[in-house]
Amino acid sequence: MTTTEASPVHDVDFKLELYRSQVALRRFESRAYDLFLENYVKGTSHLSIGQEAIAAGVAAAMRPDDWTFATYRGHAHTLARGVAMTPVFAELMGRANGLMAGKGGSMHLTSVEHGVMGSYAIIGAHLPIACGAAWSAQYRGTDQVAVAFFGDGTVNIGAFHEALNFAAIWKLPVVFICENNLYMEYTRTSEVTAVAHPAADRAVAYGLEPILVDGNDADAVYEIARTAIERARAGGGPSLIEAETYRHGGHSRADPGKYRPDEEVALWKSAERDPVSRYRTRLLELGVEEATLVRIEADVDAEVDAATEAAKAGAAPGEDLLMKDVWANGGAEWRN
Amino acid sequence: MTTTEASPVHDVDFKLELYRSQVALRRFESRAYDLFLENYVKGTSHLSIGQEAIAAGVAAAMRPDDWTFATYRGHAHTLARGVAMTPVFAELMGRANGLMAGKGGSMHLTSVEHGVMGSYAIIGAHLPIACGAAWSAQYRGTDQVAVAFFGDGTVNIGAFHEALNFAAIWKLPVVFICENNLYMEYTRTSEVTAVAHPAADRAVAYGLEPILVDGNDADAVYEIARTAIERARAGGGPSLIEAETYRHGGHSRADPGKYRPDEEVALWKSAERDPVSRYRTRLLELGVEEATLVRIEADVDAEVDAATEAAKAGAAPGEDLLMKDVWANGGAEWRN
Amino acid sequence: MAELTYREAIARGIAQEMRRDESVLFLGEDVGAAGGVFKGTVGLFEEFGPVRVRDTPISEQAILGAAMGAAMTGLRPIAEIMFADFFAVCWDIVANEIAKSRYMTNGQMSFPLVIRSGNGGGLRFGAQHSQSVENWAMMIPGLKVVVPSSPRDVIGLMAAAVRDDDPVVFLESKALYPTKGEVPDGEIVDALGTAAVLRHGSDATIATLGLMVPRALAAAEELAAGGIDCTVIDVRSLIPLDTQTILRETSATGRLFTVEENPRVLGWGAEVASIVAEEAFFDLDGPVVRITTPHIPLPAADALEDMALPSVERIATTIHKAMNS
Amino acid sequence: MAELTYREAIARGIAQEMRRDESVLFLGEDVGAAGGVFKGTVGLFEEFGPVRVRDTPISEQAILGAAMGAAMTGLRPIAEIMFADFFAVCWDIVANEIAKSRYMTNGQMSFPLVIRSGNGGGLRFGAQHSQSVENWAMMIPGLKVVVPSSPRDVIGLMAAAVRDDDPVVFLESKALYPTKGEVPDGEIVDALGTAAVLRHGSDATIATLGLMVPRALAAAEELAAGGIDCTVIDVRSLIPLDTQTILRETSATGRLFTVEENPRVLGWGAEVASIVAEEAFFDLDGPVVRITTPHIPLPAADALEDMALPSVERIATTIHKAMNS
Ligand SMILES: Cc1ncc(C[n+]2csc(CCOP(=O)(O)OP(=O)(O)O)c2C)c(N)n1
Ligand SMILES: Cc1ncc(C[n+]2csc(CCOP(=O)(O)OP(=O)(O)O)c2C)c(N)n1
Ligand SMILES: [Mg+2]
Ligand SMILES: [Mg+2]
Repeated sequence: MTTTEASPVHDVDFKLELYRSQVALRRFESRAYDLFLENYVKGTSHLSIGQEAIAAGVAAAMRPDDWTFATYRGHAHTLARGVAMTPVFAELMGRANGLMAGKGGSMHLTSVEHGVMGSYAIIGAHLPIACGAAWSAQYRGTDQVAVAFFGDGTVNIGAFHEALNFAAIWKLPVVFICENNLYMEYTRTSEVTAVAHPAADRAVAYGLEPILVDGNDADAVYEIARTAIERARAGGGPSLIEAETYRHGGHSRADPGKYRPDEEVALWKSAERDPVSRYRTRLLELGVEEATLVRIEADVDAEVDAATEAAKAGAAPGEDLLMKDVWANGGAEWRN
Repeated sequence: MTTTEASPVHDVDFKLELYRSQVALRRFESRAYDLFLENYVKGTSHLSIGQEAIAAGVAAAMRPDDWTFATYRGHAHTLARGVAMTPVFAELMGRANGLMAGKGGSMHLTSVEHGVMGSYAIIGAHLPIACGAAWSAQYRGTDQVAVAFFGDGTVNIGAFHEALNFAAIWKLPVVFICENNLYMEYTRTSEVTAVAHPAADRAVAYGLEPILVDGNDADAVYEIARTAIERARAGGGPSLIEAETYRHGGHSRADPGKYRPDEEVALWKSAERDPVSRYRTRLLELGVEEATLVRIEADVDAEVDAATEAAKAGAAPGEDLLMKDVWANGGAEWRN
Repeated sequence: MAELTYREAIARGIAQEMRRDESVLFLGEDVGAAGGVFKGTVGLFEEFGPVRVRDTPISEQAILGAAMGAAMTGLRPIAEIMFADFFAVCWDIVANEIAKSRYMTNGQMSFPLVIRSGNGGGLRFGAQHSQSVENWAMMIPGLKVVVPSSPRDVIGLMAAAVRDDDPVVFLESKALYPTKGEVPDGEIVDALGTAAVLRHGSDATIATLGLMVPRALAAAEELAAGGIDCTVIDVRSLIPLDTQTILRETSATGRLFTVEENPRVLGWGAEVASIVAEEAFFDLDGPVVRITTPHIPLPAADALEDMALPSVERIATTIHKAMNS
Repeated sequence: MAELTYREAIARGIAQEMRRDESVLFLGEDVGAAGGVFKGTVGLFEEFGPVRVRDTPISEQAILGAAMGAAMTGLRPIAEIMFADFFAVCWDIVANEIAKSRYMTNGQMSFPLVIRSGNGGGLRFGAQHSQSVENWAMMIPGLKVVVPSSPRDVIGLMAAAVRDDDPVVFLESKALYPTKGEVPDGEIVDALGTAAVLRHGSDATIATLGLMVPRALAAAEELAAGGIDCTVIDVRSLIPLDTQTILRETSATGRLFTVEENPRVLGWGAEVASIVAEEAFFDLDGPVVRITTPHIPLPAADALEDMALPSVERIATTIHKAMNS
């Protein structure tokens, strides 16, 4: 990573915001886990605990009108763009006050207002879709950039390949960010992938530069993302970034993650590797008072608590929603 | 290309066979074109004129029990494995004496008896299927190798990517041969592909060695194929070969190929580039008598003529065939 | 009034919309300078240039992903999938993404896009290039589906599809490309979800679509000569489906026959038959009979393909028999 | 006799066949040491080892391509597509390649393979992980399609599917995984194409499938209490379809109701209704009525999903109303 002098990343206030963002993502996800254990969360959910630096760092590098394309593991990417916690909790709980009134569920978080252009639950599908948004920005000359997040296991599906070539030949303003957390669901990605770095080692196949970044360092992520996004905005075409990270927990709600060696989990959870602890230590080393950090953490906790209660207070979605919005006219009629 | 001393390619009789094979493919395709103009060939057809060295050279390197997976442009690959001309002509004409009794048509030539495990008309689909055959050989320990041919435009479809990674991680005995004839249907592949060598430049993305070969030199093709096939047979895993070539005519029956610069077409049709002329010259330079070559050519012509007549003599397929062989019990019943 | 081919009508229909609205873009394989593999889009590249008419790689998922992403951000793309059989390589984008995302996002997004494709048999292309996939698309909640049978309808339904704020699968019967028809001058705009009654009869009703429309009409003439007078409905739009017209015309004659190019099982006529069997039960004088391609992959040989697709003769004979039993 | 869950029955069914025949292999994502994402295949890796039970990358086209290539060269693979919704990313291999290649090659090749997949709703997974796609598969000529509703049928139909020389799409109702049932000891082998009459009644016939079977049975009990005595048919196999049983039982009661989990338009019941409307026309005392999920993408929230899928109450009420009108 080459940090330019002018980068806002050197600014302590900026860093405090980045810390706040990571803490918020962490505590949101921890609460989501509790709520699942208490049976408030129906269906499935895929947490990003351990991967917060990526969602936070990239979001910090985006313009409000840029677009995020996320996956089923998309709570963090959605929140990092400024979406409030209450509707996201409520969506996980299937309430009418949910982000999509309960119709999408945890795997499909979307807030067009915040540039969160959907979370997609079929592996790889959103990569070509992100190309389409980027094409639209290019055609309309709006300077907007599309950012698509995906996992290491996703590089082996056909849609990844089609999207990367497509973005490259049309020089689309899209940034592809592979969060390499080493695992698919219950299988180590290296066991089923022909190259060591699933994304970086494939960049050349699309005429792109290989980019690897420490995905547990929010500053590093921010810098890499800023460079790639600005290049895209300036007409320099797509980038493919591989951010190395780890999920502390299992793949989804029911998974204890037992297929991973204990030492590996312990290593990645350690204060030296965990993105939130690391960032906290960095701030202290930079001379930030601990009290400042504690205040941020307390603020976030209060926000999480309030959002939890507000979400719980939501009603179950009513019958009126069921047949609504299949079509642009608001209805679901397929015949007269 | 490194030609080993021991290679049969140094043998004149071997070379004469390779010449015969290329002449046969050329003259078969020319006749197919005439038959289309005379309205004998229904539907579509995709000729390989100009690309004969690849089908012939690879087939010469295969064991009779190895498997070919071809595309809609598969007449040459089918014939090169030893399938007789008559049933292929007849299939193009939709006759009952066709290779599949008219049920498949020119795009689906198949002769299991000759190891021709199908021709596939959906771009890229046969690449994962070839992996499956290779997996079967690996599991059963039969030493068989699957060879899949495809075009330069095909490298941009998802199935290509999935198949290459899959073959690499399972070290499957499969050889992928990209016939780079520079064009998709009516579009130059370089206009829509992020790398200069569509296949060779992507080999690294699957941990494979980039292999480029002059696809208009049957000896070179043979040698490369022999090496790759023997490696696969010995358990060394897959190879991806890019053979550079050109189709003299249009993409399919109706296409005059006008999107290509005249000089380019002329260059590739020239005696120096055309694989059949080049090979003929090489044989003469090696001291083969012209009369020998003329005899081969005459033999082939006679074969083509006889096959044309035999195919034309075939009847239209009858109603009995229509409802036959949807299922393994020979029938088409889907209800009682 | 001018006489146009079905093929020519496609370019005219698209051009009509591209002239009107800058947000309409067109993309697909070989659609640019080449004017399309079926020559259905000749002239568009020349008129609208390489930015609005764009050649793609052979990457159907990317083509439709691009269309979807463009539509959700305010454009109105028209994407070509060369042969309708190729929907199978991008079905996820069609059926799981485009069709569902409006509903899943509680209406936050719209997908005003058109996917046009050459559909069906008759050209001896074999089982992977001849399928009638109108039933594939019809079955997915969130997709609209139209199948024009005449040059005029190509233009009118294309305009309706482009202007509609929902995704429309626009299936062109390949075998109709060379057929001709009268087309009025000036702008033509149709409404989705409207069937057309092409012939009025008193004895039986035929509901049909696409390539089968001219065949059903010819069969109706034959039947009329033999004393059976048929109403012929061109369904035109499978979703939305104009069930009112079908129910009304079926009740009027007391009999319904569907003539479908798709293979039998779960062809679109099955849905129509199930609606009629429920809602017009007491008006039916005899069974609803479906005339379809048998439930087989389509064979390539001309002789076999001709046996497989419903022919004028098979339509007439089947109806004749059913009406006399 | 032992009591097994539907989930446990899957591993037992596969193991029964893998023990018997070395040519049976099993592949899919996370199916090895992990025992499958739904824990449906626990123990297979331990018993049969990593050569016969094989983890794959997230490459559904490669998974099914591998199965197809293996089948055409003499093996009998079982491939897992984790959620049936993912058929959309490999539909070409299913619908264009596996289904058609035997016919296109004039019978030169056979494809003795099974594709098993978790199908349907009830788990609040939302629109991309909850679809009932039995109609997608049923519609394609060349595919057989089965949907077991009980642990016993899981084993028997799995054996039939593995031993069949044609490709079989084997759809497991995800919401049934934890349900229990009695299973006889020893080998169980069923026949494809046979429906099961689970309840005999005199007033109306219900044809249903998969997750809807227990609901239809419960509704039948409710209806019986109210004086409407229903026959309940578990269709089990969509292709081949046991129309004889459906026609016979429909004619016996004079009424047919289908209970389908798939969204309405072109759900499997449409085909059944169209067959019955033609062939049992004169035996019907009233309209054929289809009870289905509405034609919408499936919502995620528990409250909404419960409204969408046919419930015991909706089944009973609909039938009650129809029988009294
Ligand atoms: C096409 C498709 N295949 C399989 C799945 C099931 N699935 C969901 S997440 C997942 C693992 C993805 O791994 P990775 O890309 O590394 O992302 P991560 O979950 O680690 O963030 C799989 C296989 C899916 N959703 N879509
Ligand atoms: C999935 C799919 N998309 C598009 C097509 C139409 N198509 C047939 S051949 C072809 C061009 C293929 O080009 P290339 O791979 O270079 O092979 P070539 O024809 O030059 O041998 C296209 C686009 C197809 N058959 N399948
Ligand atoms: Mg991962
Ligand atoms: Mg080519």
